[in-house]
Amino acid sequence: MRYIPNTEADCRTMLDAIGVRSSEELFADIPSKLRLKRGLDLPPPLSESGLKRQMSALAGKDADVDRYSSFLGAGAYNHFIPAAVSHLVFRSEFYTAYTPYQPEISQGTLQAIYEYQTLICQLTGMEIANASMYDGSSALAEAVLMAHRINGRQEVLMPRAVHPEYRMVCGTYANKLGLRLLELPYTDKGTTDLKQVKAALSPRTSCVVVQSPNFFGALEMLEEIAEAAHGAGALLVVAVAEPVSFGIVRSPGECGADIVVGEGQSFGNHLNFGGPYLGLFATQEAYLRSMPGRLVGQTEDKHGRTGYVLTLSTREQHIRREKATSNICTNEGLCALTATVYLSLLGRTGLRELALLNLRKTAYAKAAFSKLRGYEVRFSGPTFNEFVVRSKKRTPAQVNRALLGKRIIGGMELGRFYPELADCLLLCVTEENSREEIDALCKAMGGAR
Amino acid sequence: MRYIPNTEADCRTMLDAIGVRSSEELFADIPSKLRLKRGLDLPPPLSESGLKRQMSALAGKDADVDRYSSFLGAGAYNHFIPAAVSHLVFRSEFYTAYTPYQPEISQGTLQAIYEYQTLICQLTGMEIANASMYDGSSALAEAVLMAHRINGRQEVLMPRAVHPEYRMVCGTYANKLGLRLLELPYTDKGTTDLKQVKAALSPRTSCVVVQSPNFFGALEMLEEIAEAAHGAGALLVVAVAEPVSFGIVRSPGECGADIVVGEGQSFGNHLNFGGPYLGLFATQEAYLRSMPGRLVGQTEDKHGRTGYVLTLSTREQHIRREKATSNICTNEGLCALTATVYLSLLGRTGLRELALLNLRKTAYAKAAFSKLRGYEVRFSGPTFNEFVVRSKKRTPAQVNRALLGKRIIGGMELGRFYPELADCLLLCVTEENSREEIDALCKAMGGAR
Amino acid sequence: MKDETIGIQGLAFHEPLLFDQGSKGRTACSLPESDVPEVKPERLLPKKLLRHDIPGFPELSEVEVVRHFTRMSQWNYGVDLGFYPLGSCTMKYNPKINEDVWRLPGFSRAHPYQPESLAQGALQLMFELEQYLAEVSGMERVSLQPAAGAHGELLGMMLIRAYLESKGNPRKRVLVPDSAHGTNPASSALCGYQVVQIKSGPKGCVEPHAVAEAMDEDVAAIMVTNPNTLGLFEEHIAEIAKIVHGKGGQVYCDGANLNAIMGISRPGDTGIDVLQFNLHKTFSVPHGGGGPGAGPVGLKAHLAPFMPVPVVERKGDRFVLNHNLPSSVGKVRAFYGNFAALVRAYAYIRSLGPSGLRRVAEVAVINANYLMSQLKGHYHLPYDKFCKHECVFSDARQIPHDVHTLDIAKRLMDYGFHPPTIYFPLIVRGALMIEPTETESKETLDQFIAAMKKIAEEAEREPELVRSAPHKTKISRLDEVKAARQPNLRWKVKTSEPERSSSS
Amino acid sequence: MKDETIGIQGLAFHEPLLFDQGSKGRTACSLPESDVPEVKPERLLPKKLLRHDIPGFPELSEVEVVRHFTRMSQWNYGVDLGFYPLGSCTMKYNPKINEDVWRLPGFSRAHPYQPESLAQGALQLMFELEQYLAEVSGMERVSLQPAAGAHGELLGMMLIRAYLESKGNPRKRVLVPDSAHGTNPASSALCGYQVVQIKSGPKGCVEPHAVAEAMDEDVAAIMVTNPNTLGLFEEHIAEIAKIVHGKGGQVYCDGANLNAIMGISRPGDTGIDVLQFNLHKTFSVPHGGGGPGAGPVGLKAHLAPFMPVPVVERKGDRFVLNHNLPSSVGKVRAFYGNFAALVRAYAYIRSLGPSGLRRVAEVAVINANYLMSQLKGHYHLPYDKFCKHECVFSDARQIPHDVHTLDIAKRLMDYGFHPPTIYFPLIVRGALMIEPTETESKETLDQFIAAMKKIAEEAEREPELVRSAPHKTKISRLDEVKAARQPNLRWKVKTSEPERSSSS
Ligand SMILES: Cc1ncc(COP(=O)(O)O)c(C=O)c1O
Ligand SMILES: Cc1ncc(COP(=O)(O)O)c(C=O)c1O
Repeated sequence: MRYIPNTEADCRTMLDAIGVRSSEELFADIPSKLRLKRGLDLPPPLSESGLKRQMSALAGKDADVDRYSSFLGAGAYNHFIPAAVSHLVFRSEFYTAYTPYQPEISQGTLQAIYEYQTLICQLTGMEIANASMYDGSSALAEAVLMAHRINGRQEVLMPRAVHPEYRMVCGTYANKLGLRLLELPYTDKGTTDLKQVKAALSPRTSCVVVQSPNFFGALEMLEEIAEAAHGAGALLVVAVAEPVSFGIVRSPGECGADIVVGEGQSFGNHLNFGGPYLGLFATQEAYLRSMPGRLVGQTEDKHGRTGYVLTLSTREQHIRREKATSNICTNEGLCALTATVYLSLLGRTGLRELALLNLRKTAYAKAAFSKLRGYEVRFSGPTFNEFVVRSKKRTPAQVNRALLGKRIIGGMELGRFYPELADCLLLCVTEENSREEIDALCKAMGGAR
Repeated sequence: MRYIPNTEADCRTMLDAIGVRSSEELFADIPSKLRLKRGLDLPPPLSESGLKRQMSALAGKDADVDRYSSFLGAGAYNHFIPAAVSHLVFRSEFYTAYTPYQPEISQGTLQAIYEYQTLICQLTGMEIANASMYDGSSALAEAVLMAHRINGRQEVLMPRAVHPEYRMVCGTYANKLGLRLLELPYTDKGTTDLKQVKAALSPRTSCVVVQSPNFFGALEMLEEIAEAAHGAGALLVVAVAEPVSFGIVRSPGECGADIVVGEGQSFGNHLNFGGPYLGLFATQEAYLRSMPGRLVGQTEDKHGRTGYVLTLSTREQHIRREKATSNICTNEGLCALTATVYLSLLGRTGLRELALLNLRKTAYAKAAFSKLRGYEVRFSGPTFNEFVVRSKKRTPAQVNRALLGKRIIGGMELGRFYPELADCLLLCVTEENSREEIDALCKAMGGAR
Repeated sequence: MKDETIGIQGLAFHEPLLFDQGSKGRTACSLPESDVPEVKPERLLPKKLLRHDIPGFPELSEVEVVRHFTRMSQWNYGVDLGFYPLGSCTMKYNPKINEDVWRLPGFSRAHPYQPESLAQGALQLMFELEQYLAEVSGMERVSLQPAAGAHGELLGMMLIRAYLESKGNPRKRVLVPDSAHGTNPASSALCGYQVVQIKSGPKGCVEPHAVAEAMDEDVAAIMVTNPNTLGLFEEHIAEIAKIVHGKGGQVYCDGANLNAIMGISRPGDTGIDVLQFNLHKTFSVPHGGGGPGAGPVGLKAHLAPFMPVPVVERKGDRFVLNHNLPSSVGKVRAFYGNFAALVRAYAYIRSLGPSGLRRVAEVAVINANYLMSQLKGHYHLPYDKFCKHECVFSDARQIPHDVHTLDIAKRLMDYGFHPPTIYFPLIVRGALMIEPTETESKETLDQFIAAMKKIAEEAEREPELVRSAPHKTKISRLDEVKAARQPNLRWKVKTSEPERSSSS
Repeated sequence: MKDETIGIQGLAFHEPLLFDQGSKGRTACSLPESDVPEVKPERLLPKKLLRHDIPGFPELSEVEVVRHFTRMSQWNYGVDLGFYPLGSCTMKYNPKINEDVWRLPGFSRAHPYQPESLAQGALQLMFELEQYLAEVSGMERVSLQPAAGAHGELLGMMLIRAYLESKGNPRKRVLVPDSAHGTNPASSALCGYQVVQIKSGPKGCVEPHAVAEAMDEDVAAIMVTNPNTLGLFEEHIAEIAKIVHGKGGQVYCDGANLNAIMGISRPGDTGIDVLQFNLHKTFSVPHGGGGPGAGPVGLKAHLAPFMPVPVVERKGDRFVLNHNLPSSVGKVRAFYGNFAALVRAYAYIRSLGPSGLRRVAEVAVINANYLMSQLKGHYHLPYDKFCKHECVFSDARQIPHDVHTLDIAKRLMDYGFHPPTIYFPLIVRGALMIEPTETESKETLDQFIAAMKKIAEEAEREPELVRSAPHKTKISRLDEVKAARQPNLRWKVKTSEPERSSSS
C-alpha cells in the first residue's frame, strides 16, 4: 500500500487508543443490509511499472498531434506549449493545494489568479474577470443566465454560427429557468446576418450572443451588433473559442460587449481529448455583483503588506446557497495558472506575433484551397485561423479517410452539425502546421478529389 | 533572445553608466590579432518548437528500452524508476543550485548528501562514504590511487573478471604515477582464482581489486581474498557495478573490504547512453583523511539547531591544491540525490524484494539456457542478474542480428573484450524483463542457432 | 520527531506583480520564422477589426517568468508539503505516477474530434472507468461529463427533472438538509427548483419523520450527503429513500464523501437514484489550487435515457461515441469531460484494486476516529459518536477566552499545518471540520494532535498569541473588509507615471 | 521594484532525517508479482554470500518520501529562485526545454552498448557537438568523455604527457599561475607532474618574463586560465604560448571562463594546444547542486592520436564509434561521457546559434562591468580595469570595522541573494568574486548593487548586524570547526534505544 503509510501495526495502535477491537466497530452504524457483502468487482491491483505499461498501451492506441499533422480546430486548438509552462505549473505547491481559502498560506495561487484576472481583462478589453469557469461552453451558458439576472428578460438570440456544442450547453442550462433561445442564420460571408439580428431583437430579448471568430472561423461585426442590441435594451454576450485571436483582433470590450466569455485552452493547456479546459469570463464593473465564479482581490495585512484574498463571496453558493449567482465551487484553477504562465512567456510582442503567424498561415492555406480543383472556400468573410472548405466531388468523410493514409488528420466534417454543409470541412491552421504540411494537405486533398 | 533579459536599450543604459560608447570598448584588451574576424560557423538559431522537433528527430533514430526488450547490462542496468524520483529530483531548488558552499541556503542539498552517505555506508557495510565520484570506473581508479597513498606500494592486482572499461580507466590513471597493474585470470566458475591471487600477492602489492558481482555476473569469494590480501599487508578494493545486488548479497564491508567503490546508476538513474552515472565511494574511518571527494558532516548553529556542512575539505584541491587527495571538484551530486530518493522509496523491504526478483528471473533464464539447444551457460559460479552464454553454432553477432528483427536487443558480445570468449554473450535480466520476454528471447535464440 | 514543531521560518522571496517587472520588448518565447509570405495584417483583416497593441501586457524573459512563479509557488501550502485536513475536501496524497500517465501524448495530445478509430485508447479508458465507478457506487450508468462536484449535482438534478417531466410533471421543490454543502441548494435552484431545508436530527442525521413531513407530490427530490458533512453515515437513508420514492420523488446523493465507505457500502444499494463523484477527492486527482477536478454522475437505469451526450459504448471490440440519445438532457459542457482527470482516477483505481479501495476507506475512518478520540478532551465535540471520514469540533470551549475557530485555524499554520475546514457545516457554530484521509501516518496525526492541544492551552494561557496568529507566514491576516468594500480585482496601467512599456 | 528587499521570511518546515521517520514495514514501492518460480534465495546463492537485512534502512510510504524531499528542497537557493553571482561558476539560467529534451526516450532510455545502428541519433549528436565546440574554441578535435572540468584538465594533461612521451620525454614540471583554480595544480599532480607557481603581474595577468624565467626543457606545459580568475583577459597569452612552445612545452587553457569571449576570441587562435570546456557553466547545463556536469577537452591535431577511446566518426551517412586508436591514452571513465549533459549543451548551441552565443558574451561582459562600475566606490577593487565575465572586489574597506568578506557574503542572504565566490582567487585577500552572467536583468543587478551598498553602510553603522548574519535563513552560521574536529558523517542506529525498525 504505497499510498497508505499506516501499517497493520500502526492501525492496531490507533484502534487501541480509540478503544475498539477492530475497524469493523467503527462501521457499526451502517445497517448490515446496506453493507456490501462481497469484494468490489474490479481488476486486481497493478504494480507501478505494470500500471505504466497498461497506460502506455492505451495511450498508444490513440493518435496524437506529434505523430500526425492535424488540421482540426473547432474549439480545441493545437498550439505550441513552451517547456517552461509545465515546469512551473507542476510545481507541487501549486497543483497539490486546494482552493485558496486560507490566504496566509495561499499567496502563490492568489497572486497568480489576480494576475490572471488582469490578463483576461487586458485581452478582452473588459473591466473585470473572474477566476475561471469550467470551459468556454459552460461559461457562455452562465453568461446567458447572468444577462437574465441583470435584465429579467427571457429571450436569447443565438446565431447558428456559434459553436454547436456551446449552443447545446446553453440550451441545457437555460430551459430549466424558462429562457428561450432563438436561432439566427448565417450569411454567405459565414457571419451572422445583422438584419436578422435587428429583426429578432425585441423588448423580450435578454441578450444577443455572438461568437467571434465564430465556428466557421469568421470574424463578426461586433460593433454593429452591440449597437443594435443596446438599442433594444439587450446585452451583448461575446464568446471567443480561439483566444489567440485576441493578439491581432480588436477586443470585444472595445466593440461594446457587456459580457465576454471564452475558451482558454489555447493558452498553454493541452488538447487533453477535450478537457480540462478553461472558461474565461469577463464583464463590466457595473455587473460585478451578478457575476458568477470566484474573484481575487488585492488588500493588505495589519503591517500594511500587500496580499491577495478571495473576495465578494457573498455572490457564491457557500454563503448565498440557493440565492447564489452560480453553483460553481471547484473551478479550473490550474488551467488558469497555466494560461497565466503561458501569457507571461509570450507577452506583449509574442502573443501578437503568434496571432499574426496563425493569420498568415491560414491565409496561405485559404489561398491554396481557393485555387485547388474540386474544392472551394465556402464563405467569403475574413477569418482568423479557421475556414470552411467545400468538397465538390468526394464527401468530407472520403476525403478525410484518404488523408489518414498520409498521417494527416483533416478538417472537422460539418455535416454532423449543419446538414446544409454536409459537403464541407472546417479546417484549422496554426503555427504548428508548417508550410510543407499545408502543401501536403492540399496535394493529398487534390489527389483525393 | 529569450534567455537574455537585457534588451539593446537596457544595455545602452548600462554602457552609459559604465562610461563607454559600446561593448567593443570593454573588449579592447583583447589584441585584435587574437580576435575572431568572422561570425562563428554554426547552424542558425532554432525556435523552441523547431528545437523540439530537431531533438525528437534525433532521439527517434535511437532504440530505447521502452520500444525494445533489452538484455544488455555490463555496467549499465535497466531498472524501473518510480515516478516520484524525477518529480523530486527535478525540483528546481535542487538542480539549479551549485555545490553547497553556503550551508545556510543549501541545507536541502546538504542533508540529502548526509543521508546519501549514510545509505551508501549501510549498503556497503563500510564506516564512511563520500558525496560521489564521476562514475564507477573513475571511482575504482581513485580507490587504487588512494590505496597507494595509504601504503605507498606500487602494484595492483587486477582480475580480468573486472569490467574491462574499469580496468582500462585504472590503467590510464595509475600509470602516470608509476603504478603497475597485474592481471589475474578467471576460472571456469567465472570468478577470480584465489590461488592465483595468493601467488601474485607480494610486499609490493598495494591492493587487490575485486568486482562482485563481477563482469560475468558471478559473485566472488570476497572473504577469502580479503584474508589473503590483508595477510600480505595489501588492501582489498571491492567494486560493485550492479548495486541492486546489495539487497540480497552480503556486503563487502562484512567480508573485509578496505575500500568499496561502485556504480550507482541502477539506483534511479537513467541509462542515458552511458552517462551521467554515479561513482560510489566508501571506506573505513581509519582512512578518512586519504579519501578523495567531498564529505558532508552534521554540526549545529549558534542556537543549537542541527545543520549540515561540507567538511574536512583540507583533503581537497581548493585548499590543498597539488597536495590534494584528488582533483575532483564538481561531482555527480544530482545522481547521488536521485539514488537517495530512489532508495528511500524502495526502502528496507523494497530493495531486498527487488534484488530477489532480479535473482529469480535470472535463475529462470539461466535454467532455460542450460536446456536450450545450441547454447550453454559458460560459467558455473553463482550469479546475480547477469550470466554468460556460449553460442555453439552461430556467432554472437549473428545471434544478435537475428534478435533485432524481433525487437529484442540481445546480450553484449564478449569477443570485443575477451578474444577467448568470442563465442559468448553476456546476458542481463532485471525486473523489467517479464517471463514472456525471457521465453521470447530463448525462442528467438533457439531459432537463431 | 521529538517535540520540535514542524513549522519554522526560512528565507522567502518578495515578488512583485508580472506587470510591475520587465522592460519594453522582452519576451520569453521564440516563434518559428514565418515560412509563408509575410503579408501585412491590414491586407488580411478589415482595419476596424485589427488590434495594434495590448498596453501593460507583460514583457519578460524566460528567467524572469520562471523566478516569478517559482518564488510564488513557495508561498503556497500543498499536500506535498504537509498535513492538509480540510474537512469535506479529502485532501489525500496525489500519486506521482498519475501525473506522468495523463501526460502521455496519446492522452494529452489527442484532439476531441479526431476520428474514433484513432481514439480507441481514450474511449476504452472512459468506457472502463464508467464501469469501475458504477461498481464502486452500486449505480447502473455513469456520465463522465461534469467538470466538478457542483457540475455533477446540476447534471444530476437535470436528470431528475427530465425524468419527472417525462412522467408529466417536473415538480417544484427539492428537500435539502441544513447540513448540506452550499452547492446542493445552489444546484437545485439553477435547475429551477425551490429549496426546502430539512433540519438534521439531534444525532446529526436526517430523520425520516422530518422528510415525511416535508414530502409531497410537489417535491421532485431530496439531496442527501452520505456520509454527511458531520462525517456521519445517514443511518436512515434506506427509509428516507422509501418515503421519497413513495411520493414519486427521486433521491440524490452528494457523493463527495465516498472515501469513507468504498468497498463497504454502496449508495446504489441504499436506494439512491443519482449521485456525483468528486474524483478530485475520493480518487486522488490533485485539486490544482482550485481545480480542475471531475464530477461524474452515477445513475440508475430509469434515468439512463436522459444522460448527456455523447455516451461511450462498445461495439464488438471497438468503442464508439453515441451522440444519439433522443431524450438526452443535452450537454453540460463541450466535448466529453475533464479527460485528464479521468485518466488519473482510472490509474488510481487500477493501482489499488478492490482490496486497496476498501483499505482506503478503513484507514481513512481509523485515522479520523483516532484524531477524534485524542482531541475530544480538549475541544467541544457536538456529535459524540464514531465518525467516518471526518470529525467536527467547535470552538465552544475556547470562546470564553475570546479565542475563536478562525484564531485556532490561523495558529495551526504556525505549527506547520493547514487548518481544517472552518465554519462549515453551518449547523455547528464555529465548526472545525477535520478530515485526515488515509494517506497520513500516525506520526503526522500525533504531531497535529499535539499542536491542537498546545493551541487549546495557549487559548487559556496566552490567548493574544492565538488571536494574532499566524506569525510565521509571509503575511499575517489580511483585511478582508477592505477587499470587499473597495474591490481591487486587477492591476491597472498607472495613469500617474506614463505607462511603463508603452513608452517609446 | 521600490525599495523593498527581495529577502523576506516565510513558513518553512522542519524535516528530520529519513532514518528518524517511518515505521516497520512501510515501503513506497510496489514491485510486480514474481512471474517466475519463487525459489528461496538459499537455493540460488551460497549461504555465506546471502544478506538478510539492512538494519536502519528507510521504511517510508510514498507521501512521506515526497514531503521529505519537497520540504528539504525549499531550504535550498537555486538559480530559479534568484541571483546567483558565484564567480567562476557561471551560474546562468538553465533553459527548461533542455530539461525536456535530454529525457526523450531515445536519449535517456538508450543503453551505451546498444548496436550503433540503433544509436545513430545519439552518435550524430555527439559528432556534431564535437564540431560545434571545436568551432567555438578554435580547436581541431574535441573529446566529450570527461565528466567535469577537473576531469577535463586531467585528460588534457594526460594528452600532453602522452604527446611528450611520444617525443621521448614526458618532462617533470608544469607552470601554474598563482591565480589558478585549485583543480589546475591538483590535475597536474595527478598526472605525475610537479607544480611550479607563476606569480601574476601587477595588472593581474601572467607576464611573459615570469614565464620565460621558469620555462625550460623540463617543463611540460603551462596551465593558463583565460579569461583568468580575476575576470581579466590574459593579454600576453600569444607571447606566452610562443615562449613555452619555443622550449618544446605545451599550452593548456582552463576554459571554464569561455562565457566571456564566445564568438569574440578563440583560444585555439591564441596558441592554445589543449583546453577544457565546462558545459555546466558556459553551455547552460544545470549544476545540479554539485554536478553532473561535463568537461569536454578541445585539442590541436598533433594531440589527436592520443585521444581517449572511443571517438565518434562519420562513415558516409552513418556514425560509428572508433575504439581503435593505437596511441590513445586510454579512458578516463566508462562509456562515452556525461551524455545527458551533452544533449543540453547541444540544444543550447542550436537555440542560440552564432549570433546568440556572441550576444551571450557581450551581455555577460556588459553586466559584469556595470556591476563593477556601480560598486567601485563602495568596495575595494584591487585591479581597476574593464573586466570580462566577472569582477573581483575585496573587504579591505570593511576590515577596519572588523567586517570581513564572509560577513558580507552571509548578509547578502538576508537581502535574498546568493553570495559571490569568496576568498578566491587566492591572490586577492578576502576576495569577493562576482559573476553576474548574461541571464540577469539590469533590474536584478540594480537590486544587488543596492544591497551591496546597504551592507557597506551597515558595516560602518551597525557592523554586528553584518557579523551575525544571516538572520532570515532556516539556520544561522554553522560550527564548521566542530564539524571538522568531531566528524559526524553519517546517521547511526542508536545503540541506546533499540534500533527503531528492527523492533518486532
Ligand atoms: C460535500 C460537498 N459537496 C459538493 C462539493 C462541491 O464539489 P466541487 O467543489 O467539486 O464542485 C464539495 C466540495 O467543495 C463538498 O465538500
Ligand atoms: C576556473 C575553474 N577551473 C576549473 C574548475 C573545475 O571545474 P569542475 O568543477 O567542473 O571540475 C572550475 C569550477 O569550479 C573553475 O572555476
